[in-house]
Parts: sequence; C-alpha cells; structure tokens
Amino acid sequence: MSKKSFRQAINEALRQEMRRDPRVILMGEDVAGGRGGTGVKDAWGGVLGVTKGLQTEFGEDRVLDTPISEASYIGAAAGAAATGLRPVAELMFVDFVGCCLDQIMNQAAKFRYMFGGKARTPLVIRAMYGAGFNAAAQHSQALYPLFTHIPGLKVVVPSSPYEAKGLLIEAIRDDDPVIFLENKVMYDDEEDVPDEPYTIPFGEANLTREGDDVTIVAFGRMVNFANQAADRLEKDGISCTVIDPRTTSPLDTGTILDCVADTGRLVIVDESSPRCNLATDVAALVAEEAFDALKAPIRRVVPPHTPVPFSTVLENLYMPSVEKIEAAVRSVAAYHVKEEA
Amino acid sequence: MSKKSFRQAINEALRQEMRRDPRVILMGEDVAGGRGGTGVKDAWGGVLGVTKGLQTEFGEDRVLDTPISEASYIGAAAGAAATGLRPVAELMFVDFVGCCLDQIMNQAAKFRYMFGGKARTPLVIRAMYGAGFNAAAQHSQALYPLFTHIPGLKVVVPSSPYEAKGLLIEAIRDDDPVIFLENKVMYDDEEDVPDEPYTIPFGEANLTREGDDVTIVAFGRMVNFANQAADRLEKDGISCTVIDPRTTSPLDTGTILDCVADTGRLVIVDESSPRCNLATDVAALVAEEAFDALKAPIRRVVPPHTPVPFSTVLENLYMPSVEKIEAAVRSVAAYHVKEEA
Amino acid sequence: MQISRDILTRSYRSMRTIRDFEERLHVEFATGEIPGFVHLYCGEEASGVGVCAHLTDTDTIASTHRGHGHCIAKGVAVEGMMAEIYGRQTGVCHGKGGSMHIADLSLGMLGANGIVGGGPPLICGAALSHKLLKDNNVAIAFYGDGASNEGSTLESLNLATVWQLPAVFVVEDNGYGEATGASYACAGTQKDRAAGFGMPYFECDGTDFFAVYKTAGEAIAHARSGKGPAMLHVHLSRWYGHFEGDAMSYRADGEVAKQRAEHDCLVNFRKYVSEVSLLETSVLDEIDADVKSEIDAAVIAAKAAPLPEDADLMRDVYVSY
Amino acid sequence: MQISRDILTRSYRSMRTIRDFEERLHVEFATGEIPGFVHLYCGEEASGVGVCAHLTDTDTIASTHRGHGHCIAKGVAVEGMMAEIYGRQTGVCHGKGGSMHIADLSLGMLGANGIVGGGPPLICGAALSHKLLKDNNVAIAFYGDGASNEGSTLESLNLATVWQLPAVFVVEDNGYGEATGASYACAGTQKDRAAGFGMPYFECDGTDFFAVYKTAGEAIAHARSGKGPAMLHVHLSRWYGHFEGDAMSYRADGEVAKQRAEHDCLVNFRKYVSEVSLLETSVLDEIDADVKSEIDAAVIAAKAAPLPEDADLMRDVYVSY
Ligand SMILES: Cc1ncc(C[n+]2csc(CCOP(=O)(O)OP(=O)(O)O)c2C)c(N)n1
Ligand SMILES: Cc1ncc(C[n+]2csc(CCOP(=O)(O)OP(=O)(O)O)c2C)c(N)n1
Ligand SMILES: [Mg+2]
Ligand SMILES: [Mg+2]
Repeated sequence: MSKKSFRQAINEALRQEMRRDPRVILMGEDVAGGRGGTGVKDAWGGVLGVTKGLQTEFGEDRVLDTPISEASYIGAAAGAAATGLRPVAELMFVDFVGCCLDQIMNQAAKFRYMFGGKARTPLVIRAMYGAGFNAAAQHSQALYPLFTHIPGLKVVVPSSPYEAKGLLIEAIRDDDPVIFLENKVMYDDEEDVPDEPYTIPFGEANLTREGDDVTIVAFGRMVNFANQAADRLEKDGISCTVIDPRTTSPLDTGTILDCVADTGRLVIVDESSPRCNLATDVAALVAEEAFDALKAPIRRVVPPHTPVPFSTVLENLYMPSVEKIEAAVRSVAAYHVKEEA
Repeated sequence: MSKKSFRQAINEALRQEMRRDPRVILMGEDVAGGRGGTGVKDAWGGVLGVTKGLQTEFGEDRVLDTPISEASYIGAAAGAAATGLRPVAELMFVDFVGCCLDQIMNQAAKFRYMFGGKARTPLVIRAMYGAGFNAAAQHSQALYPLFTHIPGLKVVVPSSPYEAKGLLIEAIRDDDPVIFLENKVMYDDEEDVPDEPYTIPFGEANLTREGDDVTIVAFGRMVNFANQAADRLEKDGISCTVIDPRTTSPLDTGTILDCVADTGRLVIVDESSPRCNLATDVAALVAEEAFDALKAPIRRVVPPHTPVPFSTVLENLYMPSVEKIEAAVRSVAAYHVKEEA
Repeated sequence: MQISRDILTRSYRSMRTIRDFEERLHVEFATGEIPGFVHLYCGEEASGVGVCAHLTDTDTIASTHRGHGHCIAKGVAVEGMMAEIYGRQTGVCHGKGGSMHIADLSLGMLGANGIVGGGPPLICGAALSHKLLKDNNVAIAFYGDGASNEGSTLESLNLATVWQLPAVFVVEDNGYGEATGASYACAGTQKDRAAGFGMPYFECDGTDFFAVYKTAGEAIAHARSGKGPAMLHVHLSRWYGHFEGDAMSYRADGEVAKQRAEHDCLVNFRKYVSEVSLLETSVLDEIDADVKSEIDAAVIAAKAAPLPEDADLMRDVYVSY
Repeated sequence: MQISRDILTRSYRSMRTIRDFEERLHVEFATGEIPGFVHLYCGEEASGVGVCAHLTDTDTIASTHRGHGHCIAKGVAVEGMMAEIYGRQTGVCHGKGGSMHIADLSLGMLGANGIVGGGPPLICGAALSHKLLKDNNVAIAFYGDGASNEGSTLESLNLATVWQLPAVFVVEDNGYGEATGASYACAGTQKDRAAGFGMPYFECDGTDFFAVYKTAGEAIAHARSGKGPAMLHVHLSRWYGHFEGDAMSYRADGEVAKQRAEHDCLVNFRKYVSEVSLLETSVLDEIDADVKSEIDAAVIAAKAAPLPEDADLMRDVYVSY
C-alpha cells in the first residue's frame, strides 16, 4: 500500500496485467511515442504520461504506437480481441469516438449477439473525458451516456486512484468489450492504493457514505464533488448516502433502489450533457421502480444543453459543482409533498 | 390534398423545397444511382426509392451521388452548409453514423457555439431507423437518443406522412443542423397530405388524442402503436392522452408536463435501446418537474438492452407492441399509492 | 503452377456449392419466405474460392454484406448457413444474425459484415494476433470496389504496412457499389493506392479460378513470409442485383448475360480441366449432383427447423453481465 | 515568377506576425496565464502565408489544431485572436472556442479544428459551394502528415476528385504527428496517394516562401481552373513541441537548432529579397517594428479585456431553439 496518483494507479494496473498475461497488449497514438523520431523511444508514454515506461518494459510488439487513424486501430483492437489477444486500446480523448464509433458500436459490441454467442471480445478501450481543463468543446465531453446506451458494451467511470486500479484490472480480465473512462482532471489525485493486483467487480456500487436523509448518485469525478457536498451538509444536520455506481453498464440498480427506499429523496450528479444522460437514466429507474418510496422530486445536477465552453469562467459555470449539489440536496431535503397529493 | 405515402410525402417536400430555393441540394449514396453505370441514370432514387426522380428534375449538380465514404460527404454537407448552400444529406441507415459521427457531433453541431455565434449550418441529415425489417443488428437501430444527447443538433422523428412533409420542410428552412429520422417500416403508410408546401414548427408536440386517465408519450412509429393501444383501452373506459413530441430536440416539455399534471399517470413508448434513451429523458423530466402530480410509477415500454435480433420471432419479441403498451397503461391506471406514502 | 487434385476438386466443389446456394436463394427469396436483405455472390465464386484455397482453418478472413461465398469458401457448413438465413434456431448464429452476419470463428471466419468497410480494420487485428502469437497464419480482408473508398479501409491499408502485418487486402471489384459505377466512385487506381500505402499490388481476372489461385498464392505468400501486407485486386462481375429485389436498371441490357455466357467461372473451369486433362468430367458431374442434393437438403432442413425461443432474445449479449 | 511588391510586403508581414505571435505565446504560456492547449506554428510560417498569398477573403480555408498561422495568413485580426486565446469576451469567438477553434467565416476561415482530419471533409463542402455558386473561388484544406492517415482525409481526396471540386489539399509535413515520426506512421508516399485518388501532386520546401508561393500558385491555379483538386505537399519543421509543455525528447539534440539556423523562412526571405533587390531592408525593419508593437498591444489588450458574462454560457448553441 502506498500513495499513488490516478495516473500511477492506471499505469500499475496495466503493467501488472501485462506481466501476468502475455496476451495483454497496448495500442494507441503515442502510447509510447518516439517511433520514427530521431530522439529517444518511449518518449511520451501517452499524451499525459499514463502509459509511460510500458514500452520500455514490454517492447514495441506489445506496446504499439499507431498512426492517427482511430477507425483502423480501434477496429484492429476489436479484431485482435476476437482472435486471441486481450488488447487495451487508448483513444486518448473520448471525443475522438466520432472517428471510430462504428468499430465500437456495430462491430465489437455486437459480435457476440449477432454471431449467436460464438465470439468473445476481451477488449478494453481507455479514454479520458470531462470538462475542467479548458480544452474546449471538442476535448471536454463526457459521452458515457452514448456508450451506456449501446448494448454489448460495459462502461466504467472510476472515481479515485484505488477504484481505477481495481476496475481496470477487472476490465482487462473481463471477456466483453469495456469502455474505461478516465477523468482528465483527476490524473494527479492521490490516495493509498495497494501495490498488489486486485479487482473490483462490475455492477457493484460503492457507498462512499451512508445517511438517512438524501441519496446522491454521482459518477466519476462527481463522486468527489458529492462527498464534499455531503460533508458540508452534514454540518447542518442533513445526512446523505453517496452512491458511486462505478460502472454505468452494468448499473447496480439494486443498490440505488435500496438506498432510495431508505431516504425517499434522490439527487443525481452527472457531468455529461443533460439530455438522455445517466442522470435521466437513474431518475427513470427510480421513478418506475421506487415510486412509492419517493418523498420529493428527483433532482439532477447536470450541465446545461450546450457544448463545453473554453473560457474558465464559462467552464466553471457549465460544470456541476459542490455548491450546486449542496443546493439541490437542500431543496429535496426541505421538500414536503403538497397536501392534495 | 391527396393520399400520399410516407415515401411520397418526403419526396414531395424535397422537390418543393428544391424548386423554391436553388441552394437546397441533395447528396448521398445512390440518392440518384446509375452514375458510372452502363444503364439508366436516376436508377434508384435512394435505396428505398425515396428520392426518386429528383436528379432527373434538378440535375447532377444538385442531386449528388457520393462514393461510399460517409465521413467525407457528411462533412462536406456540413462544410457546404457553413458556406452558403442548404444541403440535405442522406445517411441511408442511421446505423452508419458510426462512420461519420465526428463530422456531426464535433463539427456541424459545435460550429456555432465554438465560433462565438459566427456560423450558421443549415444542414439536414436524413436517415432511416428502426427495427421490424429483419435487417438485424447493424441496420435496425433507432439511435435518436445519441443525437438528442448532443447539444447543437435538432432531432426530428415524424410519425406519419403528414407530419413528415411538414417537418421536413421546416428542417430544410431551419438554420441549424437537423437530424431527420424516418422509420423504415413506415414508407408505405398512407394518409391525406396537402399538395402545397407547409411547415410544422419544431418543439411543439402534437396531441393525437386527449384523455383523462393516462398520458402516453410516444416517438415516431410508436405514436401509431400508442394510438392503437388507446383505441383498445377506450373500450374499457380508460381514456388516454397521446403525445407525439415530433422533435426530441427541442422537446416540448411544457405540453408533456401539462398533460401529466392533468392525468397524473405516464407511460412512455420508445423503440430505442433502453439505457439513456428518450423514455428515460422524459421520465426524468416528469419526476423532477411534475412530481406532485404523479399518482403512479412512470412506466416505460422499451426494448430490452440487446442488439436487434434478426429472426422475426425474436424481433417481434424485442419491439414495443400495442399489447405491451396496453398492459403498461392498464397497470398505471390501476395503480394506487400505498397507504404509508 | 502446381495445383493438387485435392485442391482442384475441393475448389470446384466450393464454387459449385456457392453457385447453387445462391441460385437457390434467388428462387426462394422470390417466394417471400426469406426475411431481410440478401446479397448474392453469384458470378464471383472463383475469387473467394481461389483465395481461400491457400488458407487453413487457422487463417482468418473477414467478409462483407455479400458474404455467403466467402463463408462457403472458408468451410462454413451450408446447412447451418441456410438455417441462419431462414432465421432458425439451428442456424450458425442461432437466427440472431441472418445473411449479413454469418460467422464462424472456429473456422477463422470473422463474419460477414453489414457495414461497408467494417472488415479491414478487424483484419488488421486478426493479422496482429497472428503476428504476435507467431502462428504463421495470415488474415484476409475481402471488400468491394465501393468499400475501397471508406476511410476505415484506407486507414487499414496504412496501418497494416506500418505494423508490417501478415494481411492481404482483396478488393473484389465488380464495377458497382449498389447502383453506382466504380468508374464514377473510385478516383485514381487501386494500384496507386497500394503504392500510396506502401504495399505490393497484385491483380487478376476474378472469373478465372486459375488466375485467382495463382495470383492470390503470390500475395498470400508475400504476407505469410513476414514481408508485410499486400493488395490483391480482383476483377469481377455480379450476376444479380445489389440485393434481391434490385432490377439493375443501371446496367446496360445484356451486360450480365454476356458475363454469364463468356465468364462463367464454373464453365471455364470445367473446360480448362478437361482440355488439359486435370480432372475427369465424371468427377465434376458427381460433385454437381452431390452439391445439388446438399443444397436441397439444406433448404428442406432450414424450413423444417425450429424457430428461436423467447429466452434466446436475452442470451449472448455479454459473456457475463 | 512574378510577384508584386504588395504581395511581398504583405507576405513578409504575415510571416513576421505569425512568428512574433507564436514566440510571444510561448513566453506567455510559461507564466501559466493562458488556459488550455496551445500548438505553435513557429517555423512553418512560409507555408500558410505562401498558400494564402493566392487567396482572397472569398476563398475558403480550413485549418488544424495548429491554426494560428493559417488564421493570420488568411487575415484574421491578431487582437481578436489573442483575446480569444486568453478566453476573453472580446475574442473572435467571444472566449467560447480558444486556440483550437479560432474561426472567421467572413474571411473564408472555416476554423482551426481540434479534430485531426476534421478539415478535409469540410473543405470538400466549401469547394462544392464554390463550384455550385460559380463564384470562382477555391477551398484549401491544411492538414499535417499525421492527419494524412485519417480516414476522413483520405476519403476527402477521393470525393474531391469524384466531384471535380476546386480544392487543394495542403499536407504540411513537419515530420511528426505528436511524438511519432512520419517515417513510421505514413506508409507509402503522399505522391502515390495523390495518384491513388486521381489528382496532380505538387511539392515544395515549406521553409522557402518563394518555393511555396510558386508551387501553391500552380496547384491553386489548377483547382481554380475547374480541372479538379490538387495535392500540395509542403516539407517543413516545427520549432516548438507538439503543444506547449512538450519537451520533444523524441527529436535528436540539435535537430531544431539546425532548422532555426539554416531554414528560418524569415531570415532567408530577407536575404533573398535584398540579394535580388526586391525589397529594401528598411521596409522590412519597419514591418518588424510595427508587428512587434502590434503583438505587444494585443497581449496588453487581451489581458485587460473583459471575461465572458454568465449569459454567454447559453448563447449561440442554436440560431433558434
Ligand atoms: C458504412 C456503410 N455505408 C453504406 C452501406 C450500404 N451499402 C451496403 S452494400 C453497399 C455497396 C457496397 O459496394 P461494394 O463494396 O463494391 O460491394 P459489392 O456490393 O459490389 O459486393 C452499400 C453502399 C453500408 N452497409 N455500410
Ligand atoms: C481525431 C483525432 N485524433 C487524435 C488527436 C490528437 N492529436 C492532436 S494533434 C495530433 C498530431 C497531428 O499531427 P499532424 O497532423 O502531423 O499535425 P502537426 O501537429 O504536426 O501540425 C494528434 C494525434 C486529435 N486531436 N484528433
Ligand atoms: Mg462492388
Ligand atoms: Mg505533423
């Protein structure tokens, strides 16, 4: 056990799995860097250094730099997965899925079903997501709702270094295509992470705290925001349960429904665009299956229906924040069903 | 006014707008057909004959067959729209969006915002969607949730020939990028459609019937299913309001909330994959903003979280049906809030 | 060119099987009993068979929407294919895939594909598996002239050279993508494209089994030897519409009739092997009869086979979920 | 080659403006005050300027993530650009876009682009507008060696020929896509790719303004004359990291220093024009001084400019909604 950053936790997960299983390979643009250059090899280790050192340890055959052509290499990862390897492909920014969605949505995700159960596609696609980096509209999207919508994919949004390591090892060992999304603002976050390999199962939510008054469901980086909001609210006597679903597909609906059955009040925090996102998904689940328990409207803390703006002032305004979560929780906590209902 | 099929209504809308405005052009794979062949020109007029005769009338400059390369021609449509033309690009099956999502999501949809309001992109992308054609997993998806999720796009799902004509003319005259989705099973549906051009505004839902007991929100072809279910239910004294939102983005939230305020009970019918879809979107809206009015859980009639299967028996099982809608409405109509709530 | 009797008879049988399978589908489709889209490979048999004659079950191929021929050439069982096309539970994909998604990974058949350009990236991946697992196999992407304009295909040509993959890109150029001629839709030449992505280019008459066999042999030998990918450009003609139901008005009257009359790979195969006394006519006749009853049996079995059950709907979305 | 004094001075001014703009950004970025990603065009000035010297405001260009140079070459105002990069309301995009999304459609500048390969399809569309509106304009896609492997780029080459568009595809080949060398990532040659998609190929030294001016002139004349698209392959070197913060360890020590010393387009421009007495040194010195104060003023103005207001967040998602 030692303090590790989110970046280090991911790097370690990859390294340990590559040591364990020679079929695990990595590919992506500059996952090493330096190929065809005049300087050093393994020059970058990913655009933000997450895969640094892996080519040095595992060689050019297992850590493959690619041309800038996402459709071909993401498709290649799918094809390799269907034929004996266990590729981890890096898409860099999840926004680039626009260049390779077909290979994810129509190929990898559907093989098994279309082929009547005869394919296995143990593929992991890693990508970074999220606003807060002044990276503007084409490099700041969350997009996990899009992947969650597609049957055949599993979707992981880790909320901390500990979660990231365990969930990534699970993803690599999983036999289905997994989209593994890393919030780009979190790479330097640190916490204690075991040195040895471990897995965290998919579809099992983590309760980062338990309380009586309001349930908060939050995804990825938003879990931290929710915890901070819960801390503040606690001081005012509002106690919250905070649910980190860890994976949006599969989604641990049981835990969400149980918690709402207890608190009767729900706030969902989702940094993805608001229409047809995870906040709507969870709200619909609860409005259908825990209706009786609900004592207040289901509040969503989500960005507005706009692209992500560049300027810091606007980006801050765009993002869900601790303050907005706090306000939403207060409003549902204070809510009382009207007499006539 | 005369009886026209869904196919004819669309063809007429295109023809009339092309006559009206020389900047309106068409492009897509085999929207005419026959280029480079040894036989006749305008040989297909689209894979299902929807654009038949338009090249013959408007010429090869305005009805452009494309190579099979969606990224380039959908992007070209976006670029042409930003520089003075008003292109209507046909994507054939909406499933092929996997080959050109970037040009839709990161280019066309975001120009105006990223450029501080300085661009106008009067682009229409037509595509067919939906199951029921034994077209299997890669040619049967609905995918409107994906487009609805993306800020900067407008999304239209017409429910009948009359709706299709008016909404398509509106789409062509609109100055924003519009995704216009045609249910492939409906092309032969007929109804009375005015011969002259007319428009139907976006974001204004149509109530195909009004009732007191249950509100049904349904999209595209599902509107017809909902109406049939409502007919049957009426006989048993359950009266329904059926809302056809016409556009999923913008969504007429006002009408939905008003109707739910009246009936207190809501069923949503959506043929797209169930996670993060329009059914969840509408449910979340209502659970947040019409909570007080709700007298029953919000029921969704949606397919399971699987790819679309090929075999007829499975495809029928997969699809929402009149029977399933009827059952859902009955269950919410019969629902009474538990004592303790 | 050396070619064993075994390969000759197997190849002839494959071509005949494809022909009969497709001609029969054409007839059966017209009855309305076959659901969905069906794209026939008739007329193109020598291509898939001439290429696959160089492959074993551990080599990989990826196919297209026009996939029946490649499947049969790679050894997928005809009975299971027919049942699949009829949407039966006994189909190779248990009725979940249909004509456009027939696959059998145990035979190195990575699937027909409803997406034009879907296969080439996958084949880069399969070739990577072969390279890293050092199994001496090759991976073959079949795709059409139309598909040669898809970005995914073009990117794959580049990637395959960059990674020096044991892959062959077989452009089956039948002159049309749907109703549009290749002379309109394909700028430049396939040959220059091969050069543009740094790989050797081979080309042959795809209605002549022996030409395909010889040229494919060279292209595949190149890839198998570890020298990187190759492109094989096969010139062909399809005999039916793009899909069943297409009247082919974009083709001149007589264009197909001429192909059938002069470039029938089966007729020409028979003529050649008897002229040079490679195979006796009686052997070929026997194969013909055999295949005929095989196809008959497959159709009868498919029609009689059980439909999928309700529980099949939810099965096999994931390995675990 | 004929080249007017006006074009010479304007081009020199453009190149100098780009150089100073970028060198200044390099300095300012280090202070931490500039948000987001910044990709510098330093060293590549002669390319954008040599091409755009043939264009008017009604011709269209599309740029890349490395877009400042193209913007300046096409006439976008430096003050608005600087304010944009600082995220100010006075920026050309009101602070909504930042460095990667600077655009000015009124000047035919269709935007920098954060997506590699994003521009070429758009340029097919702009060229189509020019063709159908018969305005005699051309459309130019700038893209890098790295972007030359994107499917969207490759498809666009084909589409432009199929549609006979007045488009020029300018491959700015600086030898690297991020940290990866073009010698690794680009199989084959750009020249063969041009042939593979049926268009003429032009090539030049992108650090020599006169070479670019001459060759771009030929390529653009070809496109403008209605003969279809052309490819222009420009050989270049970038002087800074892929983005600010990149230590460039993938390049040999001295690689950039040598470029700076021997292939500085500004130094060589000055040398040439005074050798052949095209322009007086005093004119150039005056431009240098002018530009220096313009950039100073732009930075001061940007830092002092107002930030966007809250209401800007919701503005301009749609024309109407
Ligand atoms: C991405 C995508 N675009 C379009 C289609 C529709 N489509 C199916 S087959 C086909 C023509 C393919 O032509 P070609 O590659 O020459 O193959 P052929 O049909 O001639 O065998 C088209 C356009 C598709 N299935 N996928
Ligand atoms: C679709 C996509 N893939 C990857 C990236 C990340 N990226 C940004 S710039 C770049 C390198 C581009 O190289 P090149 O085209 O040679 O242009 P240069 O940076 O050399 O000017 C990459 C990979 C991106 N922005 N978009
Ligand atoms: Mg073809
Ligand atoms: Mg470069």
